[in-house]
Amino acid sequence: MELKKEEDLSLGDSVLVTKLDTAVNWARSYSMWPMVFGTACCGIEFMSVAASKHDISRFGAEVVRFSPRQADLLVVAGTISYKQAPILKKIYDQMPEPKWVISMGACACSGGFYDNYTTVQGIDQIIPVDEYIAGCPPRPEAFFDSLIRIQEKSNRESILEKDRQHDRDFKGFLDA
Amino acid sequence: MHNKVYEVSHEKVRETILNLKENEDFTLLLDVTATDYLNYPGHKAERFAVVYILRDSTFKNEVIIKTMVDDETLTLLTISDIYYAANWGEREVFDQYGIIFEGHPNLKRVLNHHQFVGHPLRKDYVITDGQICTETEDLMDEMRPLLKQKGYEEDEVMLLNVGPSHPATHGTIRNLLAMEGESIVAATTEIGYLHRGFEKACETHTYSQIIPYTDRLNYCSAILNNIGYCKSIEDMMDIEIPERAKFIRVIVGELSRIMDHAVCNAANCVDLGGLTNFWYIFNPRDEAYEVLSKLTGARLTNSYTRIGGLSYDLYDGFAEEVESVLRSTEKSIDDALSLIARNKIFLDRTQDVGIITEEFAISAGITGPNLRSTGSPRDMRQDKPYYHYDSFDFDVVVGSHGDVYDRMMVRFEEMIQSIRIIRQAIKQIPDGSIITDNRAVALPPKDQVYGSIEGMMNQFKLVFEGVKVPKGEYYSSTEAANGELGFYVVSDGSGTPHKVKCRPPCYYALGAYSKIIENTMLADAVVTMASMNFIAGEFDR
Amino acid sequence: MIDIFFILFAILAIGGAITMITAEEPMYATLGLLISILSVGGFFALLNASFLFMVQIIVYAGAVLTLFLFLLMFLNIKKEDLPHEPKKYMLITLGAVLMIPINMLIFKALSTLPNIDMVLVESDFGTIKALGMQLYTEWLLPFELISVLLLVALIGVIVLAKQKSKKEIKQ
Amino acid sequence: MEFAAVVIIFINILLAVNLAVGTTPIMVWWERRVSGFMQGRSGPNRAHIGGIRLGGLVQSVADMIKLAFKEDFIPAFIKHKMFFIMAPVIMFICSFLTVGVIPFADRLVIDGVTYTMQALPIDLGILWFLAFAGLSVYGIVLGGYASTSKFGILSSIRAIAQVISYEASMGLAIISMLIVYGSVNLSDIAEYQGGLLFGFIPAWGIIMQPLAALIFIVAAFAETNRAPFDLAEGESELVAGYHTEYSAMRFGLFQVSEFAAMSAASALIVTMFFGGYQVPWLNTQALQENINIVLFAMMIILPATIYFFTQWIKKNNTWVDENDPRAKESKILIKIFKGIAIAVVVILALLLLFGLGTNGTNIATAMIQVSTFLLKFFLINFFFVWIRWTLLRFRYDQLQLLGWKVLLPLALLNIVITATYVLVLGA
Amino acid sequence: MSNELLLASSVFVLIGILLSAVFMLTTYLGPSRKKGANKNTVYESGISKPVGGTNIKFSIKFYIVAILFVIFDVEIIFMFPWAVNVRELGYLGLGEMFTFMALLSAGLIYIYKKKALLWN
Amino acid sequence: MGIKTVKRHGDTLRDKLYIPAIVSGMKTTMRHFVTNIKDNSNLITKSYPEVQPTDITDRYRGVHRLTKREDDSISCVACYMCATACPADCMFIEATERTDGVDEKMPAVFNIDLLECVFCGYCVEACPCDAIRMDTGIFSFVADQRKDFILSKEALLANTRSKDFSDD
Amino acid sequence: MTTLLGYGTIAIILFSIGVIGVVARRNIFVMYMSIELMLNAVNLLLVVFSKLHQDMDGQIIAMMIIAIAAAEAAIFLTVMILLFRSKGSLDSDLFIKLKPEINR
Ligand code: SF4
Ligand code: SF4
Ligand code: SF4
Repeated sequence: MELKKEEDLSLGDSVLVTKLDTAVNWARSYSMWPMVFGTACCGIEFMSVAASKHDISRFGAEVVRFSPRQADLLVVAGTISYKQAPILKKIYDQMPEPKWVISMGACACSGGFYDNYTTVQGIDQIIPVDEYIAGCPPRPEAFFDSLIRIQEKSNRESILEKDRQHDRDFKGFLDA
Repeated sequence: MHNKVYEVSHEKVRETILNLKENEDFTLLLDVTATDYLNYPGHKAERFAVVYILRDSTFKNEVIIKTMVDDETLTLLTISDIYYAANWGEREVFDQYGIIFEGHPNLKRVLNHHQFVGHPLRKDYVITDGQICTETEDLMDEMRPLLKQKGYEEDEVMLLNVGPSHPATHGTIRNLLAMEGESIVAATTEIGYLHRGFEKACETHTYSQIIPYTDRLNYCSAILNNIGYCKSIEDMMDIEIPERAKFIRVIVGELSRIMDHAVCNAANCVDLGGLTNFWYIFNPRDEAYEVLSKLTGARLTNSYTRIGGLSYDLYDGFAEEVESVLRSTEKSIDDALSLIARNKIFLDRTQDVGIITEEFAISAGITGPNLRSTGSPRDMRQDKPYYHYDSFDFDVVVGSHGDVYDRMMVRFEEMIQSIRIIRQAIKQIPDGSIITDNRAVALPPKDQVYGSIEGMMNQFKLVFEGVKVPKGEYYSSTEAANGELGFYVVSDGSGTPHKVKCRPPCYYALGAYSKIIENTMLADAVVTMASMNFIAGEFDR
Repeated sequence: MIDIFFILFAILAIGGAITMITAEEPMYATLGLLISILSVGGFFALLNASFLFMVQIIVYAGAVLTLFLFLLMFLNIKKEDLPHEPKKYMLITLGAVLMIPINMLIFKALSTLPNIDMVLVESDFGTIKALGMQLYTEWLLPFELISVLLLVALIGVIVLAKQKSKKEIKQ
Repeated sequence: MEFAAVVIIFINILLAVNLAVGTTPIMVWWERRVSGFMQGRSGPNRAHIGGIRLGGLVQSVADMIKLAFKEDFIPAFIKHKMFFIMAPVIMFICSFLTVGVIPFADRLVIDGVTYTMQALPIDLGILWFLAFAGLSVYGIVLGGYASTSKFGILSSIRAIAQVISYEASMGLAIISMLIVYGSVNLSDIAEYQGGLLFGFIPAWGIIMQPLAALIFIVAAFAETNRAPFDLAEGESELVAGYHTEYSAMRFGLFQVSEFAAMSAASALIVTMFFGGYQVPWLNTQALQENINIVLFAMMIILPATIYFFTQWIKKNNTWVDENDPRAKESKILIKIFKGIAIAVVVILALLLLFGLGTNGTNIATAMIQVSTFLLKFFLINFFFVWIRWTLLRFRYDQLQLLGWKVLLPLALLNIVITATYVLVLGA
Repeated sequence: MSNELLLASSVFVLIGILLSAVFMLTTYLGPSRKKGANKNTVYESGISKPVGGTNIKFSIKFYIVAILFVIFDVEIIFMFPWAVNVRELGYLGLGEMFTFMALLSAGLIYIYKKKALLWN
Repeated sequence: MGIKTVKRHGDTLRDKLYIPAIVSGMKTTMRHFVTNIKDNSNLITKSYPEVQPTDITDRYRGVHRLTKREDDSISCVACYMCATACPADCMFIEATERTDGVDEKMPAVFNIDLLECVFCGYCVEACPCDAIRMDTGIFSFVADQRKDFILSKEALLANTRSKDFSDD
Repeated sequence: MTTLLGYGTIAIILFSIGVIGVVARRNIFVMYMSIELMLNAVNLLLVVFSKLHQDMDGQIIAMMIIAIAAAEAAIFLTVMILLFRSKGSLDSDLFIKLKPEINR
């Protein structure tokens, strides 16, 4: 994945920016406040992620925000129907940058075995997705794996880069 | 063992039902659904039939009324003024089949979105034909008459959308509330955000392939759905499952019930602002998942049962591990109750809040803990016992006021009763096989498949064609965590069902929700919702 | 030091007051008044009337103006409910022009007062203790009258408000 | 002004600023870790800088930096942009100002000049608190109003009604304390509590006026919007309440001011009811007279505490993976703590050897008192957290009824009893 | 008002303002403001076009509570000077204040009687 | 068997006083706090990436694998049974003639789309020659592109039975 | 600057602004707030004189004024609510013609 683009970093190779990048990325990676868009069974499994045994707070990500304006990470856990799609899109749009999206479970990623008239065949038709998790529902451990991957990814970003690349190129069926 | 289906002509159906309610005590409308007989082998008459399933007040008997709908008009008289439950029931039939109920107060789509064209459960609707929805509905068409009826102008109230993406509605329920200050003067509920086409999917999968789909109905207690579905197919085919399987089903079923109630009460505590309870109540749940995972191979969506039995036998040490789960459940209930049970803040928040009267509950088709909290001791496990439930010593738990407090406490107490049942069942569990050896139903054991050509052929036949269920229609129900979970199955004799209709207990509870929260406060509406345990996978299917 | 504060408060007080009378939206007017009142409170502090300073903040800023704000949200006044005031600025200017000579007059009169140049700074005066002693010995009757007044106000409000709610029920 | 005066003013302001803002990350951490332990989970423990986690304290730093570098978004539909921007600032400044009047130690005498150990050495400390706690409601109101969000407006209204319902009871509770103390000056109040009741019980406010203490604490919870009175942002109903539309540091500022208000409230509770900076049974005079004994006692107690603490770290601050930098943290921490212990012992020993002099004694006393104050302060904070994670949220009308129908009459009654008692006894 | 106090308070207030300014200035550190029609809409549970304005018809009870507060606040303020002088003012002051409080409680009782505080 | 009515608290004076109940609640939270802080090993939390889950047995339905025969050739005979049994329709098999003489057919392509798979285990149950199994013990599969989730025949063959499982 | 003259000037200016507000504005709300402003100006003068004469009475009167202002605000705002709800406007001209309707 090409996250750093040359032209954006014209002034970016100075030591200061690199240092600042390290600090900011470190902070971002350990302070992923999730907004849980949990609709179905995967949402229930996300509850286990928050429960004592797995405890998402270890990663500093237990600050579940219900207002998209304060969230960094959108966790889509559960089936997204066509009826739900505009809402998901709206919530995603309302989140401020930088934002990440985890698509949790077969339904969110691809529609799962609901290959029918009502289920969106993968939320990547609506919003850009950073991480997919397979499973139905994925185990909490799998969620942590992807959270760790998102943390690593956020470490590869630069504060100079204003728009993230896949955002720029993305066009879903609800983008007019 | 087939239950009788009474066919009534479409002119008479309203009268018949009214008569049944008034004179025969059939006070509970379980479900309204329709069947599309297009391509049904040997069917010549009208294309659509509407089916009403009724239950009497003792919960011992049910009756199925079927009526063929005139092809030209596709119209029937509504019964929504007889049963409150018929309101949403008929809306669903209209949405899915396009049958019009004359006199219905608000016949509009309920599961599919408002930009949807066509009726998906008709046999000629292509299953993969998705339709994009670009924006949400404003719901004012429902709100305006309500406001008018209450004597409010539109600009006199604040219209607040609670849900779908709202912490209290868990992403799938939308309530449009008309509020005056903090109190709600009128409310409408919109669902369908998690409609995943369960019933349509059933028509393209074999009977046993449906089991994973049932996991995802009430995903808090997947096994109870597995049991409910498999039991109805087994009943339909008239097969007995081995005793051992019955006991195991009871054990894991009750374990699932405990977890379902735990989720409900934990969520309720969160909505009340008592976050610590969430963790206390959830602690044993993870232990229980571990047991289920070892037993069934998955944590949440177990797909544990098979038609005719179960997929795996108990593993070594199961009894001890379950016992430890039960013990920590008891401990966690104690902890949670010590935080709330006598706390005046909790009592003020929950007592006499969101009251459901018994009469209304019955009329609205509310069953399960929500009905029992009103004081009506109706439990399928005792009224129509299956799997030897009558031989276990347990109490039916009832409340007295039908408020949030009673619902929560009934759930806590039912968890304790379930623990009792599990302890007894574990002691009594007999040896034997876990799945019937009827080769027309169950896959042969693996060694037979690998070893004998006969077993191989059997395997081929069952996998490719599926279990053959005799032609006919059948309704069977079990007591799931939320109330009566029924499956109405129409078979055309092949390996795939012609139609499967799930009677989800919380669909009807949700239909009544907007009535219950009228004239309460916003905060009460939230806890009322949490206490009634609406599971999206179940009501949206 | 004190002078700086004096000027600061003066600017704030007058600025706030002008905002108040010119603002279109009542919300802004209220906040203008709030600033004005807080600055007057500041003057009290500069004058060593520390208790009065607190009274000003607690009662005026904290209670009365909160009530105003509350009322504004309560009534939810929309643009079209506001009176149409096309000649507002003209009237205000006119008023200002009229007031200046009068002010000058008063100002003249004021400057003839004795002690007019006395700098009001030091001294420990206006503490809560001293004020209390005087209030509860010499101002007994007015004090009790205040409580009666407050009681009457309370009852009056409730009677008025209740009357309205009865009407609402009838509607 | 003399040098000493400037230094002391500077120190006081520094202490107050720290109490208002500096404690925020600590309190956030405190809240998250303590709640974690109460719920049988560990809480944040992975964020680290080169392996150092400080039990998760580093997590708060990450949150702050993250918020600072997040996109700060003001939605276009907001009409009153000024209000929107001002709201968190107002709230912050009001909460910030309240902390200023807390006395951190007894009046300090240096070279014969007395200095008050308050950042804002005003007489009317309590009234100051009341005033600014009341004003901070403007922040919430403007925030909610400007957001044009329905949740925001509902939350503002709740906040106003809540704050005003409890300010009355709070004021009355304070009055009954004033009757006892006979002064509104917080320094006087704290000084008063250095005395002993019946010769052996510290004359703390909570012992003399338990009812007033209870009412005040409840009202303080309500004024600071803490659970069980966190209706204004009651998540299950109002999503995020008045800050629903706020993002990045604007939202952060709301959080900071909430914690600053909580700081102020707990500091005030300490000062009013828990003896302020007073070491129980050792008032300022006693401390100064016996400073050598006290220092000697500290020389023993501090290393002992640190020893037990390091033992605890060794046992509990472990990391499964040996190669992780976090696994080495315990060793580093233990070394640091041992270093501190040795340094403290050495310094104290030197002080004891060479004597302190009058100024030195006074400063040492002040330092002991500041530490006592901070200790009590954090204990009260713990109490705040403890309550929050034990109780449920009130409903809107129940909360008001509690304020008007229970607390207010109780407070009135308490005043009557106290005043009569004081007079009868005094006469 | 002494110079010292003025100095201390101005420094303290300035620090407060400075701190909030610093906090506010972090705005410019974050990523660019991406414009978007959707992003600029109000959050209301994700609904596309929420109906109805933010006009809230409050119950008159809210208002009564506010009034009640104003009046009580004034009364409390009047009690402060008494409270610090209880001993000096003696029984006369006590009697005075009790009359005052009696009137105050009369108002309170009136409110309870009128059920002005009860919801529903 | 009987009917049990739940108790209704709140009428006694003790309940009405708020404080006693609050105190008893605080006792509970404090008890948890103290036990946990005294010894962190009392915490329920398992530090995941370092501590692995304990409930993964050979029943656990993890990522699939294709088994091999003794001679290391693929066991699958491309009979399509698994694909038929799969409710999610996430298997894609293309058969080809088998030239090594062990059997008649073998899959040329055998893809499983793990993103669509619902881990129901029906494919394993359906397979008549034990060629597909889900006992790899791989319980977590994450990636950032959808195509990474399509496991080819080679990848499936490369998966092995988890070493943690006992041989049966 | 902090002399009687200085404070007096400020008080007079504030008072004048209050007068202008009452006269020039038609928004009844602003009018009322102008009255409050005038009261404040008076209070300021009272306190100044009290200080000048080293006599507490001025401050006590100011305190009484504040109390009365609060009581007045309560009544006034209640009446305002009633009027606004029945009339739907804040225009002072409207209220003049209102007399018979209030008693309705
Ligand atoms: S992926 Fe599976 S568990 Fe998750 S929402 Fe879909 S069906 Fe439910
Ligand atoms: S586990 Fe189930 S869904 Fe997955 S490939 Fe096998 S049969 Fe298909
Ligand atoms: S894996 Fe088994 S069922 Fe599937 S094609 Fe191969 S042999 Fe047939």
